[in-house]
Amino acid sequence: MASLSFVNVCKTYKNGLTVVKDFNLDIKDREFLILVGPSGCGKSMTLRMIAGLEDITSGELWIDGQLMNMTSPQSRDLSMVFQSYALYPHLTVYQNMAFGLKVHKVPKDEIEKRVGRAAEILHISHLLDRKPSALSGGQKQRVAIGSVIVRQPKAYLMDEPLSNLDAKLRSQMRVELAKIHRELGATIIYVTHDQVEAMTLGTRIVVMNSGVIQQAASPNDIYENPVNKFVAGFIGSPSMNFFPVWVARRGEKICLEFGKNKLIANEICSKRLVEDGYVGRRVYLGIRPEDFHEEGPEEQKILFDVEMKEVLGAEILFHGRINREEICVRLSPNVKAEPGERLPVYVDMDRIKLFDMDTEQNIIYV
Amino acid sequence: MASLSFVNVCKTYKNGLTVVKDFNLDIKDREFLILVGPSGCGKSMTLRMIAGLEDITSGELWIDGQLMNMTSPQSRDLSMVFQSYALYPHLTVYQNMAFGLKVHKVPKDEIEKRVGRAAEILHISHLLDRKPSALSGGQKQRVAIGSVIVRQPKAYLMDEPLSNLDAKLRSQMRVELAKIHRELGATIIYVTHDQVEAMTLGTRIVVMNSGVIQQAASPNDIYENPVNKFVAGFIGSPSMNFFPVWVARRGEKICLEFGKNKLIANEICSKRLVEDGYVGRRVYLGIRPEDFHEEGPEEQKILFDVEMKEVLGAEILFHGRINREEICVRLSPNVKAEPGERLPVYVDMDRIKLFDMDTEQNIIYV
Amino acid sequence: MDSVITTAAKEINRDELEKLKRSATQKALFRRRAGKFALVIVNLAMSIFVLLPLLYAVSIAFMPSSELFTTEMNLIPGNPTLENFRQAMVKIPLNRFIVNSFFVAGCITFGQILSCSLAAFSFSFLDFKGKNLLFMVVMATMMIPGEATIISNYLTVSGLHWLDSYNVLIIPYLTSAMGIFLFRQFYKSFPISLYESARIDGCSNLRFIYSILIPLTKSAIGAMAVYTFINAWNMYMWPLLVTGSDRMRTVQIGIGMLDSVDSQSISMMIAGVVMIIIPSISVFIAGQRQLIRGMFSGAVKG
Amino acid sequence: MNIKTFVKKAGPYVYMVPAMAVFAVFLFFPFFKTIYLSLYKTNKMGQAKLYVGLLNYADLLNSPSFFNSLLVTAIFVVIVVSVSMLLGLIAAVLCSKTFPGIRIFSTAYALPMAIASSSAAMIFKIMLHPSIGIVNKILGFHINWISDPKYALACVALLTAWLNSGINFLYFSAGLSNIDETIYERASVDGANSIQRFFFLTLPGLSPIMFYTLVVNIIQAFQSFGQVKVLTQGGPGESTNLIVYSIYRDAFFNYRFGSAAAQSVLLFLIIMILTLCMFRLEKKGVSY
Amino acid sequence: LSGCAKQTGTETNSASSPAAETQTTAAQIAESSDSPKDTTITFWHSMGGVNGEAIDTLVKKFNKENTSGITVEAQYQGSYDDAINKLKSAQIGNMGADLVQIYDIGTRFMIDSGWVIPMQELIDEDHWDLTQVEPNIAAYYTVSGNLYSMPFNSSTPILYYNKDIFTKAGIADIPDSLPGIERIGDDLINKGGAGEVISLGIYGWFFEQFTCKQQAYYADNGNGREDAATAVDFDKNGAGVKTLAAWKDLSDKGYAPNVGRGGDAGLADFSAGKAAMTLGSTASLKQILNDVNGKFEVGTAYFPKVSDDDKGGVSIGGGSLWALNNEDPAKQQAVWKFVKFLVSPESQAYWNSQTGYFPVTVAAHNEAVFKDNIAKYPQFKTAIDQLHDSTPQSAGALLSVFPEARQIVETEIENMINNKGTPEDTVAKMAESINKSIEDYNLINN
Ligand SMILES: Nc1ncnc2c1ncn2[C@@H]1O[C@H](COP(=O)(O)OP(=O)(O)OP(=O)(O)O)[C@@H](O)[C@H]1O
Ligand SMILES: Nc1ncnc2c1ncn2[C@@H]1O[C@H](COP(=O)(O)OP(=O)(O)OP(=O)(O)O)[C@@H](O)[C@H]1O
Ligand SMILES: [Mg+2]
Ligand SMILES: [Mg+2]
Repeated sequence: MASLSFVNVCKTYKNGLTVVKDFNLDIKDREFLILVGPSGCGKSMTLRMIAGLEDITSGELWIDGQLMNMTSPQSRDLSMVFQSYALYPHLTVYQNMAFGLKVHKVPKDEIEKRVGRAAEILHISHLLDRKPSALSGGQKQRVAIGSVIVRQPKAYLMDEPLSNLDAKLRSQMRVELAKIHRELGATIIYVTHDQVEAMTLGTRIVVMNSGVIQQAASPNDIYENPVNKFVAGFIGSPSMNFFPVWVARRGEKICLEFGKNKLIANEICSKRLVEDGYVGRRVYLGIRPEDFHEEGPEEQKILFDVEMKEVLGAEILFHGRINREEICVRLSPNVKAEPGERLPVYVDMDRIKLFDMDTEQNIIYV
Repeated sequence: MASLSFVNVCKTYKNGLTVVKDFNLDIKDREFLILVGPSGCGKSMTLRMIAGLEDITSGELWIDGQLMNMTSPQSRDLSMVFQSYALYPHLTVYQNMAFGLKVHKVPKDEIEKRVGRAAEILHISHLLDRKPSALSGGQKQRVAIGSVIVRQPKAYLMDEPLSNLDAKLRSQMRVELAKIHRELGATIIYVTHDQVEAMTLGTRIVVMNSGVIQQAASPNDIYENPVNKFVAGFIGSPSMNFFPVWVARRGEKICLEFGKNKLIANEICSKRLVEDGYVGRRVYLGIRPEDFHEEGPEEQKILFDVEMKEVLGAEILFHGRINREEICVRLSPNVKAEPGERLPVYVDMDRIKLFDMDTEQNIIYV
Repeated sequence: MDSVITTAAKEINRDELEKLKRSATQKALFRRRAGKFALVIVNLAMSIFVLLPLLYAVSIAFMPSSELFTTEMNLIPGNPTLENFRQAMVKIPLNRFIVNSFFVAGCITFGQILSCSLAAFSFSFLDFKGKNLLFMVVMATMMIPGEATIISNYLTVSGLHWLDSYNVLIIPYLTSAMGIFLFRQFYKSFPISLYESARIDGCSNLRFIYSILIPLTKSAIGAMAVYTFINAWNMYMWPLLVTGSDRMRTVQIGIGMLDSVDSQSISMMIAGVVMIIIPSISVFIAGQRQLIRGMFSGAVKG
Repeated sequence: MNIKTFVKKAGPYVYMVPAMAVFAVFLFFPFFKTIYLSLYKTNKMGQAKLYVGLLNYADLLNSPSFFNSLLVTAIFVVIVVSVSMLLGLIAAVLCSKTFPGIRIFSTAYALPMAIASSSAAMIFKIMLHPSIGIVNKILGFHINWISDPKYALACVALLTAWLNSGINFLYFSAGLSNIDETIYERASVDGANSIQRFFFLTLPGLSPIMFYTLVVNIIQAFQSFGQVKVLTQGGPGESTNLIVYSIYRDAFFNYRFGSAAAQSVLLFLIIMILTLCMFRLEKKGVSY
Repeated sequence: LSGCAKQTGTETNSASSPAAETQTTAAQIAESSDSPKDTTITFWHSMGGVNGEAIDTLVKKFNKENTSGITVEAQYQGSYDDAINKLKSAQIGNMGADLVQIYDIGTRFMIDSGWVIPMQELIDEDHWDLTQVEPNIAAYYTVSGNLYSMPFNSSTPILYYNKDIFTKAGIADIPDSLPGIERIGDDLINKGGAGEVISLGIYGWFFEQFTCKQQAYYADNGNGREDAATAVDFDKNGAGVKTLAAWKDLSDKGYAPNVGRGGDAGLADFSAGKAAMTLGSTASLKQILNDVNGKFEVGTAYFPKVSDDDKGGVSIGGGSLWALNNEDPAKQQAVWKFVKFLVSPESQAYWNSQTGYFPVTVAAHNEAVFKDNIAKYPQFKTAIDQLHDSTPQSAGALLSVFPEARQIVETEIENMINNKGTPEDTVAKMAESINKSIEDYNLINN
């Protein structure tokens, strides 16, 4: 398995468009790295550069201590699930999965064994003789995964490999991928839009935006300690609510005020705000939907107007407004509010985030 | 807009494979119908039959009171997002989106207006001059959605239209789709794997398995009252836990026993079990992960061995076993158990489901 | 779960509905069949139009020559005869010629497909300096009139002592700009991600060409192979110039040998023409399988 | 430059070696010789004898006969290319959907290419014969097709178009088979009827191959020759004296290799310029 | 004499004091008797179809019967044009034949080329009796008293007519001139029911024959026989205009519609029974009879004169055999032996019977095969008579650029028939173009 290292990697298109900017990242051996970011931010491009499918405009890419910028894809010994599957239309599912092994001159019975096993894992054993054109979308995607996991390359690159699978299969696949990672000690670089995948699978998450790395950290860290407003808003679903608030000193307490609502900051926050001179200025307050509770002390209460209610089985999402700011609140199904009502909710002040108005950096990031 | 009706529709492939079996469904005008089911169960095929891309082997398809089996796709006045996008590679994004309007001879400025609006909604205004080959996966998908929503056909067919979008964009798109549905009064038939989409968008959900409709009902109904074990297990993520249990009479109470665990059924359950003669027989007990609590009465307690812990930000998933049965429990982040520990959890007995051992039908389905 | 339609349907009685349904289906089926039928008719007309000269040639080949020289209508031979074919067979060693032609044309076809697909692969999948220039050079070769090079080429091959051998018939034709160009155009619409996928799978370029590219561009190769084969089959000037003996000669020269300056027997010549078309037709029919629709369907998303 | 970079840089050229080697020996070398010859007057054996500079070219550009050849060739090319491409395209579209007998029909459409141009010319010569020819008999005309300057060129051109339609059919069929089926599906759901699908999808989808066919057809039409030799020998008058035939005549009959070489070079230039123009157009008109 | 003739002269001189000559011959004979299996000679010909078959038979016969171990490899080299072109390239590229068959109009080119051994040398060496060869045929290939090549397949043009039509029209006298044809034209059409009077292919050879018929020269320098021609003569001596005027007359009156270019262009109309007459080579006789297949009776007559008082004859066409100088005396001897065999009465009689070409040796007339053939095809008698009635003076022109000249003549006649000019203009244009070619040719090649 392999470690990878990006040094100032940039990718610019002929038309001057820069898709990946100044990318610096070390990926350790056996890491399960998750790449996330909004659609079009350059995730696939990054994978493609690692694979050698795109020339690196500037910067260096090292794999296992070797400079790889000029190495051809087939000499890199990687393996990739394409976002677009890229199955060979003239080969059967079996042949598709066996192709990479055949190219590497793996003996026939070994191929058979590995493909058989992969097909079982992916529940596609009954499809082995079909051509891709006779498969459903999810089945194609599983074949694409299959042709990757049969191999044991230096690193696996996976571009949204589970996007077309149903929830159940997806969670099974998650388990299988985790197993592969554990058992083979594989280095995996994984692009996904699924928050659950990102949070559960990865040893580290890299959040990108417009080709720039925003934060690279463990899932928990990313969730608890987003480096800036973008990361905070991007990770977590439904995403964090942001309000511009005034930081005001009310007696001993530091208050966060917006409209008629006043929240009293906890100690750590207060300290930071005072130290960094935010008192009297406006900052962004970020509260995740699940950090609202039905009950709590009065000083954490805010009122909001319910506009819509989404019942999700285990919980209810209330969409509404506080002073024209849209807000989403996640409460337990016991709460019986209807659209049109004004609902009091209580903010878990230990879990709020605060961001600078201009730089959008997290103020209390530790 | 249109109403649709399937009467005994079957689809059999030349090789004898039946992909859709005896499909009976009425879709009312303005309905937002969600099709869900495991990968390969025939969802796309159903959409394709509606669109006229696949011949219906037997049965009838009515649209707005007219038999449509033999009508050619272009006369059906529908509009479809393909799972594989199916963008025209030689046209720009703008032209792709304008195509359907152009063939319907919509005036040029009207086309421009509608495409412009759709592009804005989908955040692809800056890509209008590109060819699909220069787009990222999610951007392609948005173009595919765009070329559908610019039109006002009898019904919209959408095959996993949001699968390659990030969570944030996806929730924005959800809102937009809901708006389109509301404003245009459109009939929408929508395939998805995303539980959230299914639960929030649809006025009705149809759960399919191997080409057969399992249940067609409102999202809430499907969640609360799954008709059988399959639906119960399929809807909800992480999915419901199932244990085979003995139904035993212990004094006045009806008990559900498995291993050393004993749960006392509530009144309704008990009544049904007794009436239907399940006492002394085995049934499946189904409990959703979120129906476990950290605290509760002793008679609802079961013990399970934690094997894995997934921290998802707002909650924690514990994976483990009760008597060799795998189980997944969703608890609040306050619970501080680690893998290897034995954790007591309390079952919300009002929310359990019971399924017949043989037919797998829900016993207390109302 | 009753909708408007089914309730409405229930109101009219079921028989009537069945009838309605059947008639609708029948109408649609009829329309479909009529469409197919029309297609066949149009095709029939078109193919007769295209084939007329050939059919007429076949008909002439069966005519005694006296029947040809008449001002009356003579579409179909009145007294069909095989004499013309027999004569043609007797006059020239056609078998040997056909074997030669087959061998030569086969080698040329194979060689061209190989060299052209390699070069076209490089032109469309790889990036290198001077690509456009080089491509223009290749294109330019197509524009050099054959008459302008034939004499020099003759001198070249005679200098190499290749005259009157298979070498001389085959080697100068082992590649063609047209083939390179054709393949390049086809590769343009080839889903690039398949190439990428193969490369990541550790596939070398050569392997990609033979296990992915060639199977997937069968239709282009089919067209090209048929064309090359038939062109090679139909070569006249060059084989005439560089071969001397009947051992090496090819079928077109055979046709020439049926043509005698002062006493042309047209029907016999046509019989010869018809006879040598037959092998080329068989090649075509064999190659036709490749022209299947929808090669790339379902390969990639988007 | 280290080895890896070198291999990466050299790789693309390696694939060209077989093709380029053959080109160099059998096309470029003789063509340069041709250019050389075009500056000379040659003796009856085609050997350069007398250096005349550009005189051969000057002679050509002053000769009405050469301009006649150009004009005739231009008309010929236009007829041949348009008719043969149209025939091929119609045939390919007719055969793009399966129906009973498709094999037979598609064989029929491709068949003209199986005939050598001179053989085809022989067949046409009989068919077009004013008194025994089947064409006059069927149509009831008494037209002297190939000896009448009004018709001769059209006849030769149509014969050539017929011959070329076979391969065009194959090219177009192959091109059709390369268009992804799903975009047709989407278009039909979008409400496009078959005519719209043809114009909006099929034609653009065919455009790379259409471009190829156009270029190749033009080049080939410029170079067709066997049929003229058999059918009209450039006559009546000079009404079918295509450039290549004129080159052939000068080189092989008239002992004027110099002039033939000059004509070859000019022909080359004409085709070259045309092709360059077409490649310019490709950038604009051809999708993908 | 031309420089080329001189050149060949010197070549022979170098080896030709009589003593030396006999020596060489002796040595050669010795050599060939030592190793009789040695010599293989290559014979290039342009005979396709029936004719090619006949050649193959003759060659096979020779290979079997000759005792000096000579093997002849006969190789078909395409049409006359193709063959001469191939010879050109082959001579540059040194892959040669030993004996080639070249058409009549290639004669001057071959003489000038310097590649050949004049047949006369071989004849002289062997003291072969040249008078065996039909003098009117030999005359064509004789320049300054030297026979350069051995005539082999010779023919003359004759007039073919449809006896049935003539009988129906009540015409007994077969016309012997173009005006004569014109006179009976209406009768043939109206009474005889002919579709056209004469199907007259536009063929340069006919034009040359019409010139011969007028006893006029086609080219200067004694028809190109005393020295290489420097210009055409038919424009100056009026023969061209006369011919074309008569031709155009026929065509204008609709008696001779345009049936296309080439020697065989007119045959189809005739064979189909549409045309009452046609002009064609004697060698076409068999095919015509075959094509007509008894639909009507075919008659033959002399090639028509241009005006009634012309006194000339016809010249021959076809091909002859040229020995190439490969500087190998053994091969030369073998070639000569083979040529002798080919022109032997026996071979010629066979040749004539198979192909319809004249027997070039007079003695062939005594062969039974020949007699049988004449009996079977009495029409052929006309051709023989016509040839005998002709004189060596009508031998016809030699011109280095003959192939081109023919093309020019045909093109211009075609133009004239299509009403693009008077006969005078036409002749002037012909002369101008041909003279220019001659000039060019002489400039470069001498
Ligand atoms: N040409 C074919 N021949 C045979 N079976 C086919 C063919 N095309 C599709 N199938 C099968 O039909 C079934 C239904 O396919 P469909 O595309 O409708 O699945 P789906 O429900 O959309 O699945 P997914 O969620 O994976 O897209 C699949 O099991 C597939 O394998
Ligand atoms: N050929 C091209 N020319 C110009 N820009 C391109 C080209 N190909 C891709 N891009 C742009 O590069 C950016 C990055 O693309 P990439 O495929 O890496 O996105 P992504 O992060 O994978 O997005 P998604 O989640 O939608 O797949 C996109 O904005 C895309 O529009
Ligand atoms: Mg991507
Ligand atoms: Mg699907």
